[in-house]
Amino acid sequence: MTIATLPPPAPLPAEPPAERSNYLNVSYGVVSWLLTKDHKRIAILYLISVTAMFFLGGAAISIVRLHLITPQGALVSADTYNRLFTMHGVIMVFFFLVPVAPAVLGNFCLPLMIGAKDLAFPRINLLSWYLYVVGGAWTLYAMLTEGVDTGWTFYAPYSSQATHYNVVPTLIGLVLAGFSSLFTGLNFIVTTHWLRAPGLTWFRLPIFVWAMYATSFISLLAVPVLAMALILLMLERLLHIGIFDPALGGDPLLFQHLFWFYSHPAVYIMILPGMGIVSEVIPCFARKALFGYKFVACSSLAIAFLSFLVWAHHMFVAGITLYAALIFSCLSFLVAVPSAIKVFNWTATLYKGSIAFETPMLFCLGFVALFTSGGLTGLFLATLGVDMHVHDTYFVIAHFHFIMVGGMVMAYMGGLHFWWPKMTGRMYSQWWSRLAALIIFVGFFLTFLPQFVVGYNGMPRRYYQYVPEFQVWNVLSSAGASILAVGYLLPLGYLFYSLRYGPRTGDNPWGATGLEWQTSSPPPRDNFAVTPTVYRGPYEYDTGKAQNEP
Amino acid sequence: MSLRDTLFTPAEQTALFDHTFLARERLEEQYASLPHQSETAAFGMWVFLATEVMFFGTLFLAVGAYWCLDPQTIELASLELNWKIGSINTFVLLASSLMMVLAIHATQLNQQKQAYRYLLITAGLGICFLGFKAVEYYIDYRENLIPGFKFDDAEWIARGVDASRIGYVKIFLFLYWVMTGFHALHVTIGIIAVSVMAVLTRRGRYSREYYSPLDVTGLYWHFVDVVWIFLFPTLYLLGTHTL
Amino acid sequence: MLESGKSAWFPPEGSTTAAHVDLLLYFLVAVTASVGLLVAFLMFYFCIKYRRRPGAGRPAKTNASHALEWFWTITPMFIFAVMFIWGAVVYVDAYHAPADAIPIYGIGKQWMWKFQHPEGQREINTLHVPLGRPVQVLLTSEDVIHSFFVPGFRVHMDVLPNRYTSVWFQATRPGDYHLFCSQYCGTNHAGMIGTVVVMEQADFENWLSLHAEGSLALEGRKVFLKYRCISCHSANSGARAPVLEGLYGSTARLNTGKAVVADDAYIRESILDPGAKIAAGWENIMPTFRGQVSEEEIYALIAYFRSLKRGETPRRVEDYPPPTATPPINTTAPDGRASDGRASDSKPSQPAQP
Amino acid sequence: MSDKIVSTSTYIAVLAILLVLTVLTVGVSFLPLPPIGHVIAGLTIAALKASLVVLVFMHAMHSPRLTWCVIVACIVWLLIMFSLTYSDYLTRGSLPQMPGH
Repeated sequence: MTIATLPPPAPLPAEPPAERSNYLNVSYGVVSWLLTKDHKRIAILYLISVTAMFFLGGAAISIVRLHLITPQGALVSADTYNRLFTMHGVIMVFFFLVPVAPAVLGNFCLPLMIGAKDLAFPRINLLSWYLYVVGGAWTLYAMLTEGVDTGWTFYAPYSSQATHYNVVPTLIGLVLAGFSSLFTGLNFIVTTHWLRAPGLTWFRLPIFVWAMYATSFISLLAVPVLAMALILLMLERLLHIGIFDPALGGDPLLFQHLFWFYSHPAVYIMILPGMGIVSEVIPCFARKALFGYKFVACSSLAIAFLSFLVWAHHMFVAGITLYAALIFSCLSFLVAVPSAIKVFNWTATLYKGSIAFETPMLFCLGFVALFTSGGLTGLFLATLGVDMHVHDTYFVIAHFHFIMVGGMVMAYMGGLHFWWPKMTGRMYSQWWSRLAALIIFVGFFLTFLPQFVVGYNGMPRRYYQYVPEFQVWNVLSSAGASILAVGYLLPLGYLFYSLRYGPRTGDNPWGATGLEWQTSSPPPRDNFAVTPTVYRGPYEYDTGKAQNEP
Repeated sequence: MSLRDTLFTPAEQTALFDHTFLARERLEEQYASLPHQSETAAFGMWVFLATEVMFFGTLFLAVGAYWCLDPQTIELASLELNWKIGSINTFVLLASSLMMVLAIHATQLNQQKQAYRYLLITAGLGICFLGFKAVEYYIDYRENLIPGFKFDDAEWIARGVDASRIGYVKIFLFLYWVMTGFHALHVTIGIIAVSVMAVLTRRGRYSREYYSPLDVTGLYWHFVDVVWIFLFPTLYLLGTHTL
Repeated sequence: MLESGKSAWFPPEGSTTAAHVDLLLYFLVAVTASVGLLVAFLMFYFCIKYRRRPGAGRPAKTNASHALEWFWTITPMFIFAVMFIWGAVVYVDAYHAPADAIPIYGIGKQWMWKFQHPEGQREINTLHVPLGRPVQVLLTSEDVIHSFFVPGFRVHMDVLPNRYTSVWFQATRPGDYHLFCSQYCGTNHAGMIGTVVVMEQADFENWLSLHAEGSLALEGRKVFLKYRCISCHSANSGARAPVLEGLYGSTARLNTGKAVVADDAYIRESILDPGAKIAAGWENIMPTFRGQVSEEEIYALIAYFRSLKRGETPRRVEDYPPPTATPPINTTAPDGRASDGRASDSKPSQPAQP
Repeated sequence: MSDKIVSTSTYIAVLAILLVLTVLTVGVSFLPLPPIGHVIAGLTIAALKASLVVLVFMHAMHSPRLTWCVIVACIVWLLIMFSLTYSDYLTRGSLPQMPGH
């Protein structure tokens, strides 16, 4: 059996495409979209709203980076600066990174990957989009009128004392968005358990499904804690009863405990789907089965579990006791083990493969490089002796941007480019998209590598002005950020262009073996004409047989 | 011609009702059979309740943290809560749980009329709970137990609380209001759900073959009971040994 | 940093802790860089070597190796164990100040740093410390959470309201070092910066004497008289409260039967929250001084108790300080327990009823 | 949802036990135990009552293993949250903040 250069033999559309019924043309009109319970349409709704949020958050940080070109601050006042970085953090974390992969790619692909007609609770799925939109609108209103300057971490007592800011409306928005991700998680867990196609055993599930399952698990158990912490903070602000404010008898560390009980696992809500995407893309373009499938699958669950045991490594110098610090440092190292397992397995998957460098693959290789760098620098932060120096400096900023932006956004772009033909039935420009991948990769390194140096030199985060000797690094970082901005704007152009002018693809342009590729592109409203039966694991690229081929 | 046909053209009907939120089929297309759908719904409810456990668990954690920091003051504050009404309410909720489970039992035996009656009693006991709760809240109001609204530091100093520790009293009472408030909210939602189930049961919607919504409502109602079972000793019984 | 010969790559190594942290950093960089480069090299090599060639067949399946999987699951754990232990050693070392550390009293507030030396010198946004001697900075905040961060010393500690935290360091190189607030504290967070000036011992002594203001302990003595603490905590045998001579650093027995070390946090709590820990044998009759006494006054009181030796409690009738005398400054940890055998406490109370 | 039908008398017996346990928990709370004793007693009885409700009224006893997984998971997660948070609270004040200690 041979394969030629990509794209592999794609059957030219024999029939006029308009006659083929798919989820996009089954009904028309705004109402049919806004009331839909089709997971694919809800995914598209999310795609639009999440993209809008991404560019809003990006706009805020562009101003911040521009401002930091000179030590005194070039553009805005201190107050505006504080509102801008808060806006960036809140939007990017709660309205982009947390929902992006589950709500867009997970929503679209998960039922297709397990051979289901829809999620278990489609109405709840629609509800969670509305919660997202209302929460987002509410937060944006709060941000754009009076603004919030607490940072996305909302540390008490500052957040309960800062007088003239829209803290409460922002918190309401976040609680709503939290419930949105909670309901998505609930749907995914139930769907994965109950709606798998016949023959699709747990160890035949694609890693992306495992990752979604682990992600949902975290959402379900962590979001309620955050919601309650934020509600208590809100009540403290409104009623002036100190649950966290020491001036009123409260303990500010309780807020930090509750906040990080959610927000550390939330880091894995953000990155686990990325790991899932990469585990789909690399085997497909290397034409190899994923190396160590079971280890990769189980490490997803291990990450989900261990991520709950490490939250106080955000608090090593916050005034927790020595005992607590030692316990949490020790546990923090443990969570690095399953991540390391994944990286080694992805690398081993490439061995003796037949590697093609299509755009999704470029993004995913970029992901592995950036995620590895981010993960390794995470070890510095788990090490007590180093964390006590670099805590709350740009070193931390650089570290988590390597994970979340370098890692997650790269993986998301990889996933979006991988499944774009599936979602739209059209192919984007290979030349432009490869260029975008390259620009993002280079821009990213240029933006965030200098921040490690300036962080170890001692530049604290959230500074609107800084001492002159940090300038060279900040200028480099800002230069990188402008390249990065170009990289993020490019896909907006060519993907839009492809919607209308891109060539139609076949059902399976990449020759992938997963179930989602075995139906037409774009998929019909019911996903599969006949519920498929699964005979094999997800990555049998040596034979090229799809999961539903006997 | 139905109302639907008079109002909308066929194309509009497709857009509005096919595959949308408004579509109404008993067996949704993604399920193989009604039992499959029922099992999934019950499991979904269990998972949802797990998130509720974490939601309330956070509040218990907060009470525990402040108890660790100052047990004596928390005990004094707890003593002012009305443990008698709390106990009565425990009985009421436990009894309502029995009624709920009997309603499901009757439905399993295809005795819809019985089930309807049990559901009404369940909802009635729920309302009874809220009634007692209202009385208790009123007494709390009279006794100045609402920090930030109606609260008197001097009374607490007279009760032997150090002036500098009144913050802990306020925090405990604040958590009391938040916890019982959220619980009462859950009871209210439960009462509405049980009432809807009662009406639907009376219309003969549920039988031995299919009673998934009733089952799911039952799970929710019992969970509200479980939360109260933990709330009761945590809030009301911390200080009674000093009496 | 500010000192000459600065490098844009690396912060100056200005304290004993800095040397430890940097050594640990080099180790971490070496380990992570070798792993990172290995992965990067392998990926790059595989990508080149196994790139898809026209007409190539489907690659054969590589059988996963369980031995390999377990190898790269277990090996990192050993490496991590080394990192954890080494990091913990450095951290624990930075946690415990040496016994002879000079106490400095620091307060963070939006958006400035205030420091007081035991000899009474007050500074704002600048801190002078001697070379080669351990210095412990006791920290509290008057409003929100701040963080005391001196990159040149690699020390970092959050500054919390209503609580004491502390850092210590021993400077190894004279010069000026940045002091940053690194916990976001509001509009002018970035303006909450200062300088730590490390001076040779002789220069430091000189500086101290040039800025002498009367010692902090003397200040504390005034506070002690101003709030009439003396009316209960007197040296008279019929006092209603424990004598505070030799209290600091001693082990105080409580009426709950527990014993606590009378450290800074204990003294502060006993002033603001007298009912929290009551010395064994005494009644809880002391009113709280919360809202009356400022954080700076509490610091002065602590410094005073630190220096208060046996037989030095002022007489009850004395209500103003003597004009010139300066109690000796005691910068080492005070010895001994409460002189009269009763576990001492800072709260006035009736003599225990038998 | 379980197909297993439990008899009415079981339900009524369970309610009776629950009521007795409620009386018991109130009674115990008046005993002169140390504060921690009351917390332990109160929570133990509450856990007993809650398990009765979950097992019998919520039919967990006859539910699939999956339901058990959910129950166990949420207990484990509560334990994680409580034990690790209290690893900070319960060790507070155990190390003096003075030089040399």
